[in-house]
Amino acid sequence: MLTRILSKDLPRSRVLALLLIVLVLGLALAPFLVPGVKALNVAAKVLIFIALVASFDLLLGYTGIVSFAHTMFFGIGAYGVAIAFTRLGANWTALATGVASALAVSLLLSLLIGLFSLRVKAIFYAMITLAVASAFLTLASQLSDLTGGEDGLTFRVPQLLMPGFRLFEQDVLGVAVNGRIVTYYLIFLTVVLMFLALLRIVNSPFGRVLQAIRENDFRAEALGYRTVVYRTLSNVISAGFATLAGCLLALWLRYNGPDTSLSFEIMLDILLIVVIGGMGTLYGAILGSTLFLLAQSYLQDVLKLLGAAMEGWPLLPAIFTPDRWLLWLGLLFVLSVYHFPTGIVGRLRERAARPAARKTLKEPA
Amino acid sequence: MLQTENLTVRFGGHVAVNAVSCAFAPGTLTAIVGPNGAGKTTYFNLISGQIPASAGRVLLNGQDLTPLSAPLRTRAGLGRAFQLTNLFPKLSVLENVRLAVQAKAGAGLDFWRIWSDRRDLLEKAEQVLEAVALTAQRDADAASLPHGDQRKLEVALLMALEPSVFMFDEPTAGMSVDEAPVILNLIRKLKRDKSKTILLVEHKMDVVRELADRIIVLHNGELVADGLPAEVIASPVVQQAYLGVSPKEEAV
Amino acid sequence: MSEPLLKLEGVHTHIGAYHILHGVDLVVPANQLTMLLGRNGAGKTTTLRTIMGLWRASAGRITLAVNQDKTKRVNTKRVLDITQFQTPEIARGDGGGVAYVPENMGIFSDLSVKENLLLAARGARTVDDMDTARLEWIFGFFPALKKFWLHPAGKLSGGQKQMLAVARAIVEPRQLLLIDEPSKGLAPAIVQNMITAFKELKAARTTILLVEQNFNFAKQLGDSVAVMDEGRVVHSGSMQALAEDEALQARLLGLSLGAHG
Amino acid sequence: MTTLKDFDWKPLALVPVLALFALPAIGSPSTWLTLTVAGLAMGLIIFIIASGLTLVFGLMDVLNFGHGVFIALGAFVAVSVLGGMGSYVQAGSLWLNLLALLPAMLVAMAVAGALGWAFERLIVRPVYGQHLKQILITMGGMIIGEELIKVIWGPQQIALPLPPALSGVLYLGDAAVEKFRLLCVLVGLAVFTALAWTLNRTKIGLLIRAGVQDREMVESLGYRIQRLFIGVFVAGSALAGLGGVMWGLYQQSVTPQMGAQVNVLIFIVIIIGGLGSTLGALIGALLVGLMANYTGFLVPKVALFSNIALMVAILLWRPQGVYPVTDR
Amino acid sequence: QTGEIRIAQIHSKTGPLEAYAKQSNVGLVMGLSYATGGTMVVAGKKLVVIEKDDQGKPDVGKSLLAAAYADDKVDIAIGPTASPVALAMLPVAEEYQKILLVEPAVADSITGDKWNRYIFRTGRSSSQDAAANAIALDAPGNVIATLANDNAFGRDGVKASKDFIKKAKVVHEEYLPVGTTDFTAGLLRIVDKLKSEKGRKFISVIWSGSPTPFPKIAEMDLKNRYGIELATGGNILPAMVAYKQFPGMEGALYYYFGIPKNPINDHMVKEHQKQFNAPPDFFTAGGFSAAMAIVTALKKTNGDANAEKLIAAMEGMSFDTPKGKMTFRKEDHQALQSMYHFRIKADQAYAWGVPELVREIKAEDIDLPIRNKR
Ligand SMILES: Nc1ncnc2c1ncn2[C@@H]1O[C@H](COP(=O)(O)OP(=O)(O)OP(=O)(O)O)[C@@H](O)[C@H]1O
Ligand SMILES: Nc1ncnc2c1ncn2[C@@H]1O[C@H](COP(=O)(O)OP(=O)(O)OP(=O)(O)O)[C@@H](O)[C@H]1O
Ligand SMILES: [Mg+2]
Ligand SMILES: [Mg+2]
Repeated sequence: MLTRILSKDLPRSRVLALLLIVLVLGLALAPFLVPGVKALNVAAKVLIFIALVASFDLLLGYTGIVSFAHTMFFGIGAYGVAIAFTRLGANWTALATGVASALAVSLLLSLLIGLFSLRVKAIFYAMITLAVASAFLTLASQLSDLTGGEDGLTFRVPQLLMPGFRLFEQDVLGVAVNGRIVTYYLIFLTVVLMFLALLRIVNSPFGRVLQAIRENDFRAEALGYRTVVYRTLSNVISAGFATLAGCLLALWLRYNGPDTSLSFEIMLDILLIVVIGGMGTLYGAILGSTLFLLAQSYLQDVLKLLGAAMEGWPLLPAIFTPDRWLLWLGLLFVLSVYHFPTGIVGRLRERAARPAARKTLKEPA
Repeated sequence: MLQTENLTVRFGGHVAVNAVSCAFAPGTLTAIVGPNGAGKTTYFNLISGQIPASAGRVLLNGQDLTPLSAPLRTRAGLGRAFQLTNLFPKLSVLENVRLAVQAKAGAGLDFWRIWSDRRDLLEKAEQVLEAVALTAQRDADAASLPHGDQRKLEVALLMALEPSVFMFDEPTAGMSVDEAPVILNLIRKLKRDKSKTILLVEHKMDVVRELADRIIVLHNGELVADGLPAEVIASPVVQQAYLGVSPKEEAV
Repeated sequence: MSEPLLKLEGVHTHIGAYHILHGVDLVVPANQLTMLLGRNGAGKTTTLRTIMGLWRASAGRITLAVNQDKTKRVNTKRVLDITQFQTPEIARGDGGGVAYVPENMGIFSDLSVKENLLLAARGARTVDDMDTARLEWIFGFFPALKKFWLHPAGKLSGGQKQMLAVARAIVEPRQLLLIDEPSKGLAPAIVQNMITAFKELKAARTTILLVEQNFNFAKQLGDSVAVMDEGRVVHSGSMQALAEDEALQARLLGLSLGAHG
Repeated sequence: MTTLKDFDWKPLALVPVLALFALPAIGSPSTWLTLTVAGLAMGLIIFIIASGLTLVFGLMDVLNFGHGVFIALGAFVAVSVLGGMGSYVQAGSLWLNLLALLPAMLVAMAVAGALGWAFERLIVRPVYGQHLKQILITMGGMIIGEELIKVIWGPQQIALPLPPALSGVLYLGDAAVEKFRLLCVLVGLAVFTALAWTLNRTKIGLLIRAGVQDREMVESLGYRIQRLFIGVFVAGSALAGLGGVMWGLYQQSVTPQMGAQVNVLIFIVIIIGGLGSTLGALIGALLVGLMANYTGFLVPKVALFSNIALMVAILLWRPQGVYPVTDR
Repeated sequence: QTGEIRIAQIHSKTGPLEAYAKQSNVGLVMGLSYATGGTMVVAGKKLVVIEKDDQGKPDVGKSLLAAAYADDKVDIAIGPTASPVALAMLPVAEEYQKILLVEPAVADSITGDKWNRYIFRTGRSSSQDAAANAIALDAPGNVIATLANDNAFGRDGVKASKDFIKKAKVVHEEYLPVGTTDFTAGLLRIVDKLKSEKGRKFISVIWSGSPTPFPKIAEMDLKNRYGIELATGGNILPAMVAYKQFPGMEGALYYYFGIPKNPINDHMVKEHQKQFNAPPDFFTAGGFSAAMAIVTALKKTNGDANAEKLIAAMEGMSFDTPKGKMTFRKEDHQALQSMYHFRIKADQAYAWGVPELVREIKAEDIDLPIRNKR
């Protein structure tokens, strides 16, 4: 049963399975395990990034397409919800309208980009998407009547999801179940469903073709697969999921602006998470997102402690100051590419597979 | 019945295939021979749609395939094995073949079932591996196979596609003498199925002599001879241009 | 005349976790043509790559006798242990160096035929510096290269690429040639040309180690022969002896099966 | 060698064609002249900062998103060097000013080159041939570099005023051209000539292209490709350092983020040029410079998108850039 | 109530605005120390400052503020550096019903339509800036073209200054994107518009971010060629280096360490010089003022940090700052303050163009409209 829900794509490593169980349970119980605004915020972001990164992995890890336009779709989702709430007021119709129209825009745009430019060589495609994404970012900050420009949009959401709302009179496990927690669980459920859907897609015959295209598109064509169709579909599906993730982000933040959902920085974060987690392994999205967002959110705090400890040393305090946290994030980029060439999931799976391999290959061929 | 009419392709000023008209009937194995660079592979590329023709048409059972892209021609029944081995290097041998089987079954767009639930596809793929004697290597990455086994896998992909037209481009090149017969036997077996059209580019004349029902000769992109194996091999054009005692040899 | 130029002693090679060569012993006499035979997967390619330094030998020794003085044609030879050398050092060598024709031909498909050959000619900075007489000599065997001189090499036909790969190895004189299956994909006439070319090279005191599946080709050229199986050399001796002993051929190469070859 | 007859002049002609088309649209010839001269000069400045990337990205196929950090580094080094040569910089004499600028350029190139060496060894080497990892690891390198600049020079903007003899304008008929832009034109042409000469007259360009495709084979031919790659990478970084000096002087201020700001722009130039072509990069840079000036004057709203529109248009015309060198 | 008053400063400690945030923090710390006589104690309660980094990102700022109020239990928050961050933060103060003292984000809408009653601002607003600049430029016969960032900051600034320009004539508005590197085209458009006009001609620049148009304006030699002068507001010192090329340029600024004459400023300049061997800058004064506002308010409530009490105390409250007296206007909680009409002098002793005071534009000289919907 569980195997089928996971589309028969099991962790294939005991350690990995354990980690995943811990993380999923942790996220499911986060509001009660680690109460506090900041912790809940980190947990919600982890969830949203899991969906976002998994959708990107479909494109990058499974289909082998390097696109820098993924945040564009993320942003479309976020703006869709933000604009709808701003224009139509804080009600559920607005949410539905926002999600639906964002999806429509994303699907159309991804279809266009796919059909138009998937024929060019890989680097060129990457560069074109980079350019398109930066143009879109500019556009979003220019169209200030619609998008609020650089200031972005701050908006209200339906009462059920507002911090002031109380679901129960009494506290549950010492935590007041307010609208934020309701929102959190809404996001949790949506992300779980999205993840399982993606898992199914990559383990379907369709997903297998995507991997074949990644390996050798010319050969895939010769077998009778129309690669343009498959690539475009992969583009469209992945854009759709990214859009949904964007909707969740806006819902959570009750704010959206160009830097929040469209910036190149987020694109890099996504790339890094995919690589840390392990390309072409959706589970990597879970591990990578958690690890990365924890680092991103708590690095400054850690550095503050370290910096204080190094008081009096020459130069070191200048490096171990919270203000230089990006330095350490940069180092994380470099080291993770160094040490996890196949990502954490890849590593764990190799480790799990090695004893077995040794048994069969012991004897000289 | 596969036909090419006036099939031509130019690369810049160079005419690689020049107005080749020819018909290939089911149940025959036609060998295509000619010097290096004669246009044999290019002729295959034109038929299977890897490169667009400058002029001329490709017909299969009367249907004009010329406007179709390569994948659509494959689906129409043209199958192709490449001269330079062309596989999915990082996928397992079994998965390589399974993908071909899946393509044949037209199951590629199914994105709601789990791939391994399609037992039929898997079993079919295993049968094909069995036929080319690669079962032992089914879980190895294609890239780690020695050259000869990669050639076998190349042929296996073609077999799995079950096309009505088989195009082999030097299937046994670089294969050791005790392995080559596996492939040749497969081709022999194929020949027995009278509904299949087989095209074979091959430089080993003994193989050609034994297998071919008919030989056509390409030279500088043109069709210069067409006929029964014995006749064609004996013809002066083949003797000189192809097998020819080279001028060097005479000089020495 | 036939002291060894290249010698492999107990060479083991691992690729990743796989143990491929299990102690290869091989002697390549100077100024001769040695054939390396064996079925698919026997480890021939791996042996050549190990000699070239493209795979590292995990155990064993590879030695090369280099001609210290190129000008005087006297045998002041020095034996070098090249086991730990980097590929470029092996290729450059003192006595003219080693040239390698890989199984997959390794041509630079982006570059033109001209540029491919120019790179192979280490001494030349531009085409004008190249030895035209030698080029013409090569064109005599492989006329297609002249015809497609300015073409991108990637657009050549399969056989033409093979010609280019071999041409690249012989565009300048080298002490030792390592050639992996040069005849595959070549039309019979060109195969004959290549045989002639190798004979002429041998006459010019070039040592050649050749991997080949085409036994006919091997028979015509080889002086000595080594047969590999499962990562070891299982037989070595003179070519003539092997050519005459059909039973041995059958045992080592499975040749009795087909009349072809 | 390609003869004059084979030379593909169409992309080269784009530059004057663009300028001619702009004339009627702009109307006033003197405005047009000013814009054109400014655009061409701007193009050459862009070319200088992009030239290093032709080597690193174009030829070596390393998607170095950290290239910008060398630009910023060059500019900051120039700040320090020029700061240490007060009297030469403040003097009104052109020669003294140039005498101050020259060491600034050389030191900037040396420092950027040295950092390039470290960058190649520590960051780029493990990821040759793997674009995605290159992007990530070089971005990481860029972040580290930018933060280190902040540690050394502080996070704030630092002024880098032009030496007096180089500021101000010269008149070309009605059009006014800044003196500094003329200097940039000279430096740009010098860089172009040096690059084009080296790549056409030596085997370096060929070797790099071959090495990108098949490293093992190049080594088997007896070339120490590793050293060559380091050398070219260092040269590319040094050129970026030089570009940084010019760019900093042009803006008259430097910020740690200045490299990141031009990253996309220079990638666009290299892509338009066809990866690895020096002439292509020059044409790309000139087109970008002109286009930005013309659209900035005619329809400023569109100016932001002009680079991207230009790139897309060029790729529609020639999917591999104007002078594709490689088949990538 | 505990014996502590917790204050969070949330600002862009990293990112492009890092330098601004640094100044602001230095000013705040210095100001708190000054206002409490070095004890950091007000009415028997210890002041605890927590610094948080919004990285210039609105969403980050928003969640940090919520975390500060909820997790860190701060009573008062100060910040942020960037306007978009401030706008995203405003509703959080309302949700948690705690004070947010905005400093130094400038957008008008912070005390305009996005305002709520928990928001106070010590920093100047775009309108104050624009009004002061307009007053400096606004004379009959003057012709003005504006050059501004093509974003909310630039457009609001131009809109506000047009509201204040009564006598001069605005003939052209040029908006250029942030990140413009070549200003030739934009400036040529302005020149085209201005060159045939009569009277004193000005390009009024409202620009933030790097690169700036000033070098290009200097290079093009507009003054000699077309008689076009530059007018712009103040800026941080490194940015005023470019002003050196425009001796005689006039405009209005918010703060320059040499201008205000009062004991607090003297103290701040001396102290800053001592600690950092450099004069205080633009945003240092802002941080200092915020500190003064908070301590003054807390003294009034006798150490009670309850938001309602503070609001009651702060509305209409006057307090001393390095810029002299400021007053929180009751209607929109904007601190009304002096601005300075300056003229640039090129002084070899300074790396930057030195603004000399022409006249102090007093708070009451600026007829600042109330833009919120209270
Ligand atoms: N990159 C690799 N990874 C794993 N195994 C490899 C790799 N390359 C070769 N092998 C294995 O090493 C063995 C020897 O291969 P090698 O290519 O040397 O054989 P060969 O004698 O040249 O065969 P052929 O005649 O087919 O070219 C084979 O079993 C092959 O599967
Ligand atoms: N895409 C292309 N662009 C330019 N020339 C090409 C292209 N493809 C093939 N050619 C040229 O066309 C000619 C025919 O090549 P083709 O590969 O068909 O030869 P072939 O008969 O298969 O030879 P071989 O026996 O060597 O495989 C060759 O001279 C080749 O250089
Ligand atoms: Mg061929
Ligand atoms: Mg081999």
